[in-house]
Amino acid sequence: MTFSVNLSKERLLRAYRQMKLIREFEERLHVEIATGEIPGFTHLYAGQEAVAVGVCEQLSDSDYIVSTHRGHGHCIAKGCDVGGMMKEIYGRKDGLCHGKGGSMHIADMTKGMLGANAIVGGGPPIAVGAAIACKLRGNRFVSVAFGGDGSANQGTVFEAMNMAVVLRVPAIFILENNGYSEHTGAAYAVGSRDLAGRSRAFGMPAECVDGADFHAMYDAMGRAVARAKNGEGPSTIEAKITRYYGHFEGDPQNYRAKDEVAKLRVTMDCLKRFRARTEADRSVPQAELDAIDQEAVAQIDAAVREAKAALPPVEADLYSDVYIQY
Amino acid sequence: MTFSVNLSKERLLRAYRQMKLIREFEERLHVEIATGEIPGFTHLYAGQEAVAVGVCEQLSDSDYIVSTHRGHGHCIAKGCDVGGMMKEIYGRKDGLCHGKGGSMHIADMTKGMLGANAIVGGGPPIAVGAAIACKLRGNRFVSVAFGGDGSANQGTVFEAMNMAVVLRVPAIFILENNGYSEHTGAAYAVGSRDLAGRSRAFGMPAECVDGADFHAMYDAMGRAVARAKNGEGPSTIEAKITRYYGHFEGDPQNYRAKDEVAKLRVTMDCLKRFRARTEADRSVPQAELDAIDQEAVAQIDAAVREAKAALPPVEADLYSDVYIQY
Amino acid sequence: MPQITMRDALNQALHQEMARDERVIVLGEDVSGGAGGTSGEREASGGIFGVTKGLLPKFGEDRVIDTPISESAIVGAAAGAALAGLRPVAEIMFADFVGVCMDQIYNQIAKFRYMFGGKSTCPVVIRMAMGAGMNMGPQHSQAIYSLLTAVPGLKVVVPSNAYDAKGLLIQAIRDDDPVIFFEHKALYPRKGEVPEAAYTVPFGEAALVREGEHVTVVAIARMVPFAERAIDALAKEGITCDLIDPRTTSPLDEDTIIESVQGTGRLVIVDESPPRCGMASDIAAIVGQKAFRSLKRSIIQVTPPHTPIPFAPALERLYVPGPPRIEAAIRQALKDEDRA
Amino acid sequence: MPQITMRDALNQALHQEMARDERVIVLGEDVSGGAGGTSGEREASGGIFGVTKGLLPKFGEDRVIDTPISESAIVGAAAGAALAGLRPVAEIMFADFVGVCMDQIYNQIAKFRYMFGGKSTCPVVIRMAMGAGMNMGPQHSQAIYSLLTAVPGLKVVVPSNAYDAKGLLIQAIRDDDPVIFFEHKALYPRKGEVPEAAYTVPFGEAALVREGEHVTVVAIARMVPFAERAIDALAKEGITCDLIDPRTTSPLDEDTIIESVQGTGRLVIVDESPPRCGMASDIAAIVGQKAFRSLKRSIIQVTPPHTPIPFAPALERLYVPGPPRIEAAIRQALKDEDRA
Ligand SMILES: Cc1ncc(C[n+]2csc(CCOP(=O)(O)OP(=O)(O)O)c2C)c(N)n1
Ligand SMILES: Cc1ncc(C[n+]2csc(CCOP(=O)(O)OP(=O)(O)O)c2C)c(N)n1
Ligand SMILES: [Mg+2]
Ligand SMILES: [Mg+2]
Repeated sequence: MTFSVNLSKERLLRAYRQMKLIREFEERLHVEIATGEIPGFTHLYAGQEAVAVGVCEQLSDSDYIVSTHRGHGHCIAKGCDVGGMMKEIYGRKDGLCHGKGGSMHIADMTKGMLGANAIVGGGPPIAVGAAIACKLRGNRFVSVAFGGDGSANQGTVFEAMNMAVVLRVPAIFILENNGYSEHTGAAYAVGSRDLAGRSRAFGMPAECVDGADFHAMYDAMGRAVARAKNGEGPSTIEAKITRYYGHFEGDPQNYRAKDEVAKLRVTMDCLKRFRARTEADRSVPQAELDAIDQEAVAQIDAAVREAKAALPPVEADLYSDVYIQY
Repeated sequence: MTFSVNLSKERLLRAYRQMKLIREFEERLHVEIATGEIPGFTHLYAGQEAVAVGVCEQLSDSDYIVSTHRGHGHCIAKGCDVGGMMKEIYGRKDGLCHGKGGSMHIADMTKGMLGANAIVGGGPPIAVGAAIACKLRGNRFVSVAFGGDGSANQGTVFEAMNMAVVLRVPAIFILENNGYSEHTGAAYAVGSRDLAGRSRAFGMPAECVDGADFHAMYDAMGRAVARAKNGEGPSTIEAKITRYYGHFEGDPQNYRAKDEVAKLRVTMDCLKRFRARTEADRSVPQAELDAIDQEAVAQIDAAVREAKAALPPVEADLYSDVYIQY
Repeated sequence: MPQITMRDALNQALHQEMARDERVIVLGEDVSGGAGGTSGEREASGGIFGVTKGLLPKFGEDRVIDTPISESAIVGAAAGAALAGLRPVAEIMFADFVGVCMDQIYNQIAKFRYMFGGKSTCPVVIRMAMGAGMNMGPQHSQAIYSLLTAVPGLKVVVPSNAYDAKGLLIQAIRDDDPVIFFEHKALYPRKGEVPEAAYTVPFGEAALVREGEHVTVVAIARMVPFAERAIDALAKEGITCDLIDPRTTSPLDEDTIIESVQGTGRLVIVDESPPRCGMASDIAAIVGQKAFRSLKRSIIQVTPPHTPIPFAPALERLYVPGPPRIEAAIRQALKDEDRA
Repeated sequence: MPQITMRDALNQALHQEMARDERVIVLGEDVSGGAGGTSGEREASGGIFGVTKGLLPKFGEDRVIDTPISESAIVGAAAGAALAGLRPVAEIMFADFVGVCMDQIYNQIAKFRYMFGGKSTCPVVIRMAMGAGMNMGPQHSQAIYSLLTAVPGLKVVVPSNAYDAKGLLIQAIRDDDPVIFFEHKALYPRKGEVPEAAYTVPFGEAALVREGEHVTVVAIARMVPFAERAIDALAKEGITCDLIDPRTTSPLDEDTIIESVQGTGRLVIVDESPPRCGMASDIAAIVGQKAFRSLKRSIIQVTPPHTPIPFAPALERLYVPGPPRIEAAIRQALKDEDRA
């Protein structure tokens, strides 16, 4: 496994690009959703980018992830095409799922992205299944389940954890603790207030990491992957993090202190932290990051333009792909 | 709360009587089932008596328990009529549930016995609900969920535990660790091998107790009840115990070492241990225990005789009690 | 009489019943919201759909209970609280989530009374928002009332308007049997005349929403206003219909439907649940059995296709039966088949 | 040809498919048993019903996986393993337990392909033992195939005999769509002629078990041998029936049923699932729609009552439709109603 001290400039730039792309994707959606043009309801990942990217930079297309309702960041980090994603979110025929899934169901099997999931706690058992496949094939690849602090109160998650321990499969549970499940604080809903501790009680090592620190996430994930590939079984990483927007777009966030997000955007921003760190250790010239910022804006702008112009699915699409053969 | 050192002779005799009654109920069922006269399939509690009785001797009819597929012991300990139970198991109209529930669904609301439950993990959420009622009424009574080592891998159990912690309700989780879930060992299926530790990770105190020691069970339960009535919320007691018979009657127990049970019947028998202890500390004259033994045999014998003679339900019973009003 | 939304009618029902009977408690995710938040605002939400608004300030945390995301524990806790003498109203935010708590609903709550030999009551209400039409995708749009109508021991309520919603919810709370209460998301903002005072609408009594001569139309929940539109359009051509809203699918008011079919001989059933083993099949089978000789032609079932619910608005519009399909079905119902 | 039990036929199918395709894995509670036990006997069980016997010694722990009691994780793991390219056969010991894993079945497995735009396959088989008749009580006896037939995206298999069971299970394992495979507990010991070599029975093709003139009888799973008995008894009086066993309820072979009804004009459906929104309703509604003019009288549905399943043998016998009820229904089918 690689650790962040060994990352080349190119790898660091790629990580930054991924984080920035997610950020721009989400910030732009925040604007576009307000226009009413985007159907359904959408959960933005802005603020949590270093978690998805720290995790997925340790993975290849042959590793698996299973995501959540707040899945855009995981998808992008795992390599899904942002154009196809944007079209999906707009409900277009050329979307990654032909417009049939939408924001909460983006998947791309060719990237090992086994699907976002609108059922809280739905994903971890599925990730364990993919890990069973990995184990059968010799533990060369791993399977990752993303979930939130809220999801960690759903029984399915602990079933998955216990099963992963019992079967010693290369599964890694990422618990993104952003402090809230919808409008309810983790300080209330998580009885023990200690997510990592729960995982440990189920028999696996668990680290609690600053989720806004790409380097820390990347390194923790490196340890978990090494363990998994070594046949030592599952691990958990609890990432302490924050989300910048409401639970879904339109949520007035009455449950959060007035200036909470504004402050966190200063102190807990993963992009700023990445810049500060890479400037200090001179691992990346900052001007190259500026260039990436501009590229990301342009890329997302194109994605939105194309999504708006793209065609919706047609009636035949309603009936197709229920079965392969019926 | 009372603790075992303070138990009067009468209370100790009652506890022994309850344990012996359960033992005799189960040993007799073991014999009767072999005749083929008892319908369905039955899970015997023999060996685990001190757990049910240690727990329920701390409870009144206004406290609640929710039981499992292996529920006879819990029912008797909570005061259900053994005659009505036996008739229920034989599928008779005068059974506690009119023959409609059978061995796995015995309930008696008047005793606070909210039902045995044939769904593993089905009970603990229900017990939390009864605990909510207790809390609303001022924490004067408590609600107990029984479950096995196997049940502790079912997600619903952890949902219930977390919710009990979050809502600080007077719920007590009894995890009867008899080492097996059906034909699979807890050493395999419980990833962490530490049930009490899991409960702790969900934010409640948990003790691990020798389940064959009535006094120890009774005292642990006393502490849990005191806590609950004091508004301090839920606790767990893991009881290490063994079952004398197969998972269900007819199970050849190929998964257990040949003489395992025979040895445990010597070393881990709660009745023998109770006798040894009460003889040593002179708290109970042993002759009175002998008398209880004989009474129990007679009582169960009568129950079986009456159950065999009792009438089955009639066609009208098939349709009644689906709804109160429809 | 005041015109209020179905959302507010439901909210009124909860307020009035909680005030009337202190055994009534409400529990679910974000039913008040704000617990554990940094703003200190204790009612930050009042339910994702606003149905439980104002309950927390009025009735306090012991009776308006925010829960973790643990649907099995929510429904199980409601079940246990009911066995212990309370009258819980549990909320499962989206009906689609019954998958994670189905055992507590169909093996526990539904069966307690029967398997305990009639010796328990379990007066639970489980409210859930259902239905397509808001582009919420395949896991947040299902109309699953047929799945639960299939379960002996449950009562199932499917209101189509604000008046019924209030009266049915009050009835549900006062009812001693377990009740599954479906609220169609698209109907929350639908306004209707609703008396301020508490009242009940009985279970098992259909509403005759339109009276007519030519065709009997049975429609459920959101399909009722859609059928009204179709029927009112046809009325201009002199085609008139009985429109029957069963209001509860379990118990089902078979008599009203059969009586109407005996008059019209023609039946269209409009149902948002999936077509296989669904409500439309169920009603068609009952009528086919009990009013066979009255039928002048085959019963027409208007349902979604046998597919999951697509996200894209372009597809979801086609998925949900709308007024044009209903109108076409009624026209078709007026034609007889050739004899075989 | 050798006469073997349905249990052994299923066991053969698993052995042969696991040998043929190394992507096939089996997982569930006690599918081998003995893990973590003190005897060291690694296959202590082979499944509570013995269907998975001998697999562990032959195919090893990586492919024959004993799991904790965690049905959501079992089905979810099967789902994930299938997305990742395996062909898992998961076992849910009793069909009644779908309540604790319904989400993984109906929201996940059933919807993956559709909601991912056709870009995934999920070739999962979920086996479960179902049905009443063994005095196992309300939570261990349900025939819930109708609940899952209602779910778009699933295929549902309900074999009635050893031959079909083997061929359908092999088909299920080779099928690229998710399949729910119901095994009636009372049929496990039923013997039939079963070829040793592997073969498939296609989905959506009913079996014509008896041919006759007067009445069409459709029966499912254990109801098939019961219907055979009733029909054979009536044959002595010269009353003859078509007996159709759909073998799969999703897809359903409508054509065979409709063709038969076009000949007889009379239909009896015998179904062990509950009466509301059940299989009998479903088939009655389809036939009522597609063969209306052929029907000489109303369709007769023979189902259990709308109650949970009682434990007492005296009651369970009345609950389950048996040969006498079927015979009576066929006799009734021969009489026409009066015109209204
Ligand atoms: C089974 C289920 N219950 C409830 C919901 C509604 N819901 C969607 S997201 C969410 C909160 C999830 O919180 P968390 O896991 O912390 O993720 P976050 O939203 O913070 O990313 C809830 C309750 C759901 N989608 N599925
Ligand atoms: C949801 C569910 N899954 C599986 C079963 C089958 N089953 C009944 S008892 C049992 C083992 C339970 O083990 P444990 O909780 O340790 O209780 P014990 O039998 O040892 O008392 C299993 C798997 C069930 N009844 N319900
Ligand atoms: Mg969160
Ligand atoms: Mg056990």
